[in-house]
Amino acid sequence: MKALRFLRRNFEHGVHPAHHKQQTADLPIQRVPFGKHYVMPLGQHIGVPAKAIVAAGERVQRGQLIAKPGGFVSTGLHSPVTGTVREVGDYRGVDGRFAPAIAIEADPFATQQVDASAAVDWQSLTLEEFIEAVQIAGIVGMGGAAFPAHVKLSVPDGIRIRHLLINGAECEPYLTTDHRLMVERPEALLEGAEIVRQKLGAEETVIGVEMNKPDAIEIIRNHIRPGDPVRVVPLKVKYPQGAEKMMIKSVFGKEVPAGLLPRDVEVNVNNVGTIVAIADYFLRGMPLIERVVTVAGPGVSYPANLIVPLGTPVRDVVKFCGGLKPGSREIIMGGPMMGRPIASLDVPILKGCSGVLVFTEEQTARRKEYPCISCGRCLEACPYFLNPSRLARLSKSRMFDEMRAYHVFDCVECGCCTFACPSNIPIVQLIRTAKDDLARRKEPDA
Amino acid sequence: MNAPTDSGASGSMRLVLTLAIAGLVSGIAIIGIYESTLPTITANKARELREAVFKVLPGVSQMQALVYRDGELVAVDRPDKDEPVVYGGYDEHSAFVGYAMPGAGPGFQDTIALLYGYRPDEKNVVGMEILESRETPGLGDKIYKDAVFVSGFSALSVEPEIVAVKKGTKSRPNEIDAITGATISSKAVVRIINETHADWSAQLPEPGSEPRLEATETAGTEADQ
Amino acid sequence: MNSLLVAPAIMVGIGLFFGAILAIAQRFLKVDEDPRIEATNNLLPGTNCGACGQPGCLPFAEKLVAGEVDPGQCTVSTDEAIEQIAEYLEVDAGRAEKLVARLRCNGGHLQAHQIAEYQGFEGCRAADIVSGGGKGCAWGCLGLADCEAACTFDAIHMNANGLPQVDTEKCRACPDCVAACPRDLFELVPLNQKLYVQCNIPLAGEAATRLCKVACDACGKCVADAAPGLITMQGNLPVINYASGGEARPEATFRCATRSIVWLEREQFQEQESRKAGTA
Amino acid sequence: MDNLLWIFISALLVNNFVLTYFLGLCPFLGVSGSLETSARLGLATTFVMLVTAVCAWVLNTYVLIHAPYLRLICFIVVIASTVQFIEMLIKKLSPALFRAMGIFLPLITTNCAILGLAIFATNRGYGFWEGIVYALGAGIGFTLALVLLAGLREESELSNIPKLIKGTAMNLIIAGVLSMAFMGFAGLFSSA
Amino acid sequence: MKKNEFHEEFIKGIWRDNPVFVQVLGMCPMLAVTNSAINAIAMGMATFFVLVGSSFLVSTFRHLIPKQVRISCFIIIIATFVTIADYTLLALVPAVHKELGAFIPLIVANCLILGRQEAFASRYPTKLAVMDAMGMASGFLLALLSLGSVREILGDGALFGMKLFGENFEPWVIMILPPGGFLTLGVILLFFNWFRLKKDEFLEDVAAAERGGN
Amino acid sequence: MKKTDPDLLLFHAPLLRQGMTTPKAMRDVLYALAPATAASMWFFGLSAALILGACIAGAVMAEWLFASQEARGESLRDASGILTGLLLGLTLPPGLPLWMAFLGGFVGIALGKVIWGGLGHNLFNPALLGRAFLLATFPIAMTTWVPAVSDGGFFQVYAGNLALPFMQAPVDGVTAATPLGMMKFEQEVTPLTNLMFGKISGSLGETSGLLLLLGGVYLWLRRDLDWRIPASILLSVLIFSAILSLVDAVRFPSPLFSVFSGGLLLGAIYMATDPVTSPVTPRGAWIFGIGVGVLVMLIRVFGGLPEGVMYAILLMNAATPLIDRYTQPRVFGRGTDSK
Repeated sequence: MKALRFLRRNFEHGVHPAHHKQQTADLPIQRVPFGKHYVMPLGQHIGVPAKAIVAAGERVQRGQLIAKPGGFVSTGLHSPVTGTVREVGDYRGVDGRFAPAIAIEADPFATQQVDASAAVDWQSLTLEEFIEAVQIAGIVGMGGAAFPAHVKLSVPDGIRIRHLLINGAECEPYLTTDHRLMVERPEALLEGAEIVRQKLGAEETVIGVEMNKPDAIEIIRNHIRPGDPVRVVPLKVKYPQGAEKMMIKSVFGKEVPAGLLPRDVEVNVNNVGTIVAIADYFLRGMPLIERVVTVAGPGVSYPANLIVPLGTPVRDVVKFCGGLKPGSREIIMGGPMMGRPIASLDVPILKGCSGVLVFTEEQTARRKEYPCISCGRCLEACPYFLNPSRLARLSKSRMFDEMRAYHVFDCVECGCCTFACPSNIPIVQLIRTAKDDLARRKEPDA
Repeated sequence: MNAPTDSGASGSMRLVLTLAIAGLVSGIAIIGIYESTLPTITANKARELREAVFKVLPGVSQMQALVYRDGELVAVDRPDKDEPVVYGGYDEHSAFVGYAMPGAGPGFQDTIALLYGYRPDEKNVVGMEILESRETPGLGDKIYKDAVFVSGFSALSVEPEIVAVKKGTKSRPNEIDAITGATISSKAVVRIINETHADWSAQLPEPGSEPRLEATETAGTEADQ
Repeated sequence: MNSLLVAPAIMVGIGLFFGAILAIAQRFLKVDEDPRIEATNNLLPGTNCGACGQPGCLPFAEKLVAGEVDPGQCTVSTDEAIEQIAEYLEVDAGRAEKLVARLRCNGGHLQAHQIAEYQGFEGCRAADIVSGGGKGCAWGCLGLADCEAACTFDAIHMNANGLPQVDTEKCRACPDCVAACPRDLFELVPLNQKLYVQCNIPLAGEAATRLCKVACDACGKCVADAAPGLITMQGNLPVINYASGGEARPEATFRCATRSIVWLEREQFQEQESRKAGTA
Repeated sequence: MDNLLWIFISALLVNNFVLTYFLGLCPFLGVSGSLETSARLGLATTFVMLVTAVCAWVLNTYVLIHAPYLRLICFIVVIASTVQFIEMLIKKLSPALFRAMGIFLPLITTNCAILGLAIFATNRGYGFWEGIVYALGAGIGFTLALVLLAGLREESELSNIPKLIKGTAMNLIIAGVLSMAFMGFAGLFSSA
Repeated sequence: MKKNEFHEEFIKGIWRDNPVFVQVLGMCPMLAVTNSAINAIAMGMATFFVLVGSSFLVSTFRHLIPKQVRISCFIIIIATFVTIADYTLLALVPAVHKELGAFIPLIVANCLILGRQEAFASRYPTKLAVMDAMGMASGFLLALLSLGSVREILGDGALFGMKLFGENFEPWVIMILPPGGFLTLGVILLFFNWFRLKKDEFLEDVAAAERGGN
Repeated sequence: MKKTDPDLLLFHAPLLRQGMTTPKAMRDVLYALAPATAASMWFFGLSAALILGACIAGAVMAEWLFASQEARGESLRDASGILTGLLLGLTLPPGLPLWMAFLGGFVGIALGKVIWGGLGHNLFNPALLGRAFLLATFPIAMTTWVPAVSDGGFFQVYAGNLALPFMQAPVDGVTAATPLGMMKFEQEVTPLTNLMFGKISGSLGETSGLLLLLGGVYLWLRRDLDWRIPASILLSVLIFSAILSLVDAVRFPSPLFSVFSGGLLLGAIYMATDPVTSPVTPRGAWIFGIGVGVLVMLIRVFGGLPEGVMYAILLMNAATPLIDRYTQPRVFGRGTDSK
């Protein structure tokens, strides 16, 4: 029975959106030319914002540390360009709110080279030093959540990690960043994986890739040296295959208990991009100052996979891709299922931003919302087996407290329910609304 | 509100006394109304019963209550509580005509109580009256509103037992046409009569040896007042 | 059998028997509890009808004492009895000042512009999580009426400018709207405190006024015009400290270019309200 | 045996106390707002009904044959006192049980379903066991109706029922529909 | 002034605080016996008698009854009156009594009656208490009658037993069945709500107009 | 702000949707019912069309009358009112006066839908509510069955149909008992082929079992239907009646007879599966279906009525909130303790 499940390489429920990846899947990664203005928000990751260590007017080098971690769950920040700090002040971020950020004016005459000699000999580092290095390097989960990588790598005593799972599922439609990284930089991926595996003391590295990327599977397999404890596991194409716990279920057949982490089932999961970033830091001395972004969607003139320095305004990225087509209405940071719409083109690209997707009126035409007829399609879709229909109804009636009993906090907002809903009810939004309210009202007690 | 503080023996006594006095007064009041209405109520009840008996036993003008005691059917003045009773019907010459037998049982909605007339000499049911029922208005209530159905009980053999058949298919003397759409209610009436009859059949004396009418107990005299 | 004697005898017997049992039971089975519950219970009708939604009068009294329900929820009692209960229970809770909910924002549709169009569930908190709902000012009122829905006293209605109009008569200063507002714009303020800051933007100068016409640009004129110490600037916003001893007077608002500090007579958004009444 | 079954089913479904006799409507409409309260109230009512059936039988057999005219007053006084006594007893002996059930007892005392049970059982001349079964059926039937209504009401809280209808009017209409659905049980087991 | 007060106590029970439509009390008899107008009136009259009688007694002896046993005393008083009503009806109109069946004794458990004793009769002088009781009972009677009439007209095509629409009328049987009771009362309450809403709106409009005028 | 930027839209992710929408699902049910509707006209002629029309008119009228101004067009467009009317019509006897059919549609929508706040909020199936109302209100007319049109052709209209509003239907010459009625009261079994192909008397839509099944298969293929509900209803009826016929094959009907007679197929496939009024959880659907099946057999075999599908579904509708509440799915990563 267990063996059978292993063969299925699957998790239960989920949905099958059209993947729309053909636009960019075969386009090699390009580098965006440097622009003029860069805005580096201090809180680009989950956790405490970083602390700026530069002041207005100061000259900074590309790759120079400009903000120190503000605590344990916090990372360092490096200047994406060589230039001058214009201001440390409030700027609008992806969430529409203003937050402290370091605005840098790039020096148009600088070479924008990173000093490769800054590479670190990772083998000589103790585990603590290694983790601290990852923290200073500013490396966060690049799949979208932007959870500081070093926190994930710090395994408490008594817990043993046996499997390093590298997430190359990239189940979100449109996005092809991980895909391209796997195709173009398989060595870096395998090098990074080896660093992390050795530091964690894991037995093997498993790379999970959805079966719609046969080229990536092929190339990585070709690069694995015989005898290396690395294997590639092709996964069924299904959303959200790339969600950590879903992938663990698919690959190892284990269910991570609610409220616990992958490490509790002896697994450490990292995104392809994160692993590459670790390799880049330790082998090439480059901290996290740029990332691969897929610019795609029906509203983009020339879709592309781009290396973009962090802090680049969306405006510049879009401009490089030929500007917006007429009728473009909505710009999403991240994937179409879980990404965040942005309110302004001045919002910068952040560490967790894997895609800039532009949708036109056609996709965003106001969808008529019908009453919930409890058809149960959302229940069949929810990979966490929640009851989204009830959660949405409770949220609409503002009965947020009652939603706890329906495990509202187990929801990962993957969007399957909303995708499946024939009545066009914004279920995820309603659930997030409730979570927001509950989280805020909890504060006075704490 | 200061009750908790002075809840001594005297306080309790007062409570008990108040209740006792209230009970006393109320008891007197109730007994008063009871005594003053009792004759009328008794008379009403007797009249109702008499009318029902006379209705289900055509040709009867006198009646008496009969109970089964010590192996025989005897006339009684007032049957004990919970004692099964039938009413003997007699014509104006005090000759026995038949029994009026009360029966009850579950109907479609609730208990149906009825009275039917039975002539042992003919082994026939000669009349039926529903005393109490909560059958569906318009349907089940036809068991007493539908004249055809009710008149079906005016000559109905109980040998071997009464059978309700689909309307219009009555072919034997022990068959009765059920009411269309109220089959359950019609069948319930038939079943009640059958069951009552089965209960009593062993206890009824041979035809011709029924208890005589005890002159002092004619129900007729009371109602004439 | 002489029924004339039986009836009273039975009645007296029953009365005595149960009276005695209950009296004894009360003595020996008494359980200590809050005496106020007993007293409140005595003020209630004792019909145990359950119309209040509680399983009976005593549980209702317990909830009353615990402050979980209003006396008025008893539909059987007379008004006087309800008042009596309220008086009895609220002896120590006499609140002298009437508080009302005030909104720390004056930027309705006309003053604060949208930078993007929001589409989705009509609610402030729901909109707020979608990149701030598209309103340029990330601190101001979203105008999607979460507070109106949250108000149990029907005291809040959205006005034509998309701002919540608090009916000071109906407002009971419960914190429902304070909790409902995702931007924490509501606060409970004494009705007779008339000097009020209607802005929540922590930006200064043009950065603030670019977002909203009536934003406080932190110019500081109100601080200068008010009694010394009454108003201080904290985080680019004026903060009024009534405890400072300085008298609050309308003069402090006179030089405010953006009308972000105001002198309230009664309702907060007076001009809209009077216009509405005029057209009705 | 058949008779007992029919008495039980009849009181439980066919002639449900609330839905066809309209007994116990006050708590039915008042307390059915929350499911948990309803279930507890229902159980407590069933318990009191059982006690009442016993009381009624004792009264009928030993006291009221001497004075039938005191039936009503005896029933109500005895039931009220007995329940009050039990309430005190529970409160003293098991505060937990009291919280779960006991607080409903006073409400039940003046509930017409209880008195109705005693009166109906007497009118139909039920014996001891018949009375017990009848009480059980009536109590469970009451609980069933109460719990169903509570479930429906809790669910309808999430609906946008027009303001005009919300409240008692809505509850009555729901009860009417329930009552209509219960008509399907008419005649159940009566022909068995 | 005094007269007005009596008047007021009487009127409020009929309309403003109508026990059925506004306070939603006494539902059991309300629904159980209103399948015809005659039954409704009989029940209403019985309730009237019990309510007024017990209010009179309770109010008269209100100072003599100790607090702790007041409920028991009320119940005894009410039960006595109910028994009286029961036997009187049985003697005078046995047919109606048969229809009402067990619901006459159940008047005892009508929360309206006990409620009025507790809320009013035990606190106010006799005259006021009687006025209040009469008002409440009249309101109750009115409600019973309106419900009974609607149900009889639709359910039987008749009023007070007189056929209204000729022989061919198809009766709405549900109306005299239990569900009809619930549904009819629900719909009547709906109309009541609607009426009150309209009234409030009207008053608000008037108020707004006055404000606008000033 | 620079005017060159497009006016960006903020719409919460996910942006992608699958194609199905609620009105489409409603229309699917209408399509699925088309064969059975056509069959009803084949068997009962113009009367069938008139009754269905009257029901739909009543339903739509109620929708229109009570809907708020802005919702008016919407509630008509989503086809749910028409569906309710059609379903109700299919459960009515062919000889029913038209005014009653109209009233049924009206009451079904008014009491079954409007007062709950419209589509998606009702807790009882409106069509069945309308029918229950009619059955309780006009018990005679609702249980008077006429045989299918014989030779009169399509345009023959039953005399009962044309009764004046509020007036009784004239007594029709020929009446016929339904297969269930014959089974219950006369112990007469109707051949299975007649049940499947419709040579029986009964309500408009229940006569042809095969066509109903056909529609069900269509809905299942379109994924508009929770297969668990009809499956569990039919299974439990099959098992229940199999046990009974083992006990006494004469008194109790055979399993296939139970499934194909009366409104069971119509109810199981089209009414019980009404998503609004049935449990949303998979386990709940099973419990719901089994409950309906058991209640149907209980009422049919032990109750006073020949048919119990309507009551069974309504009763389980009433229990749906409870079922839903206690059958919440097990949440990922949680044991079976989840509520």
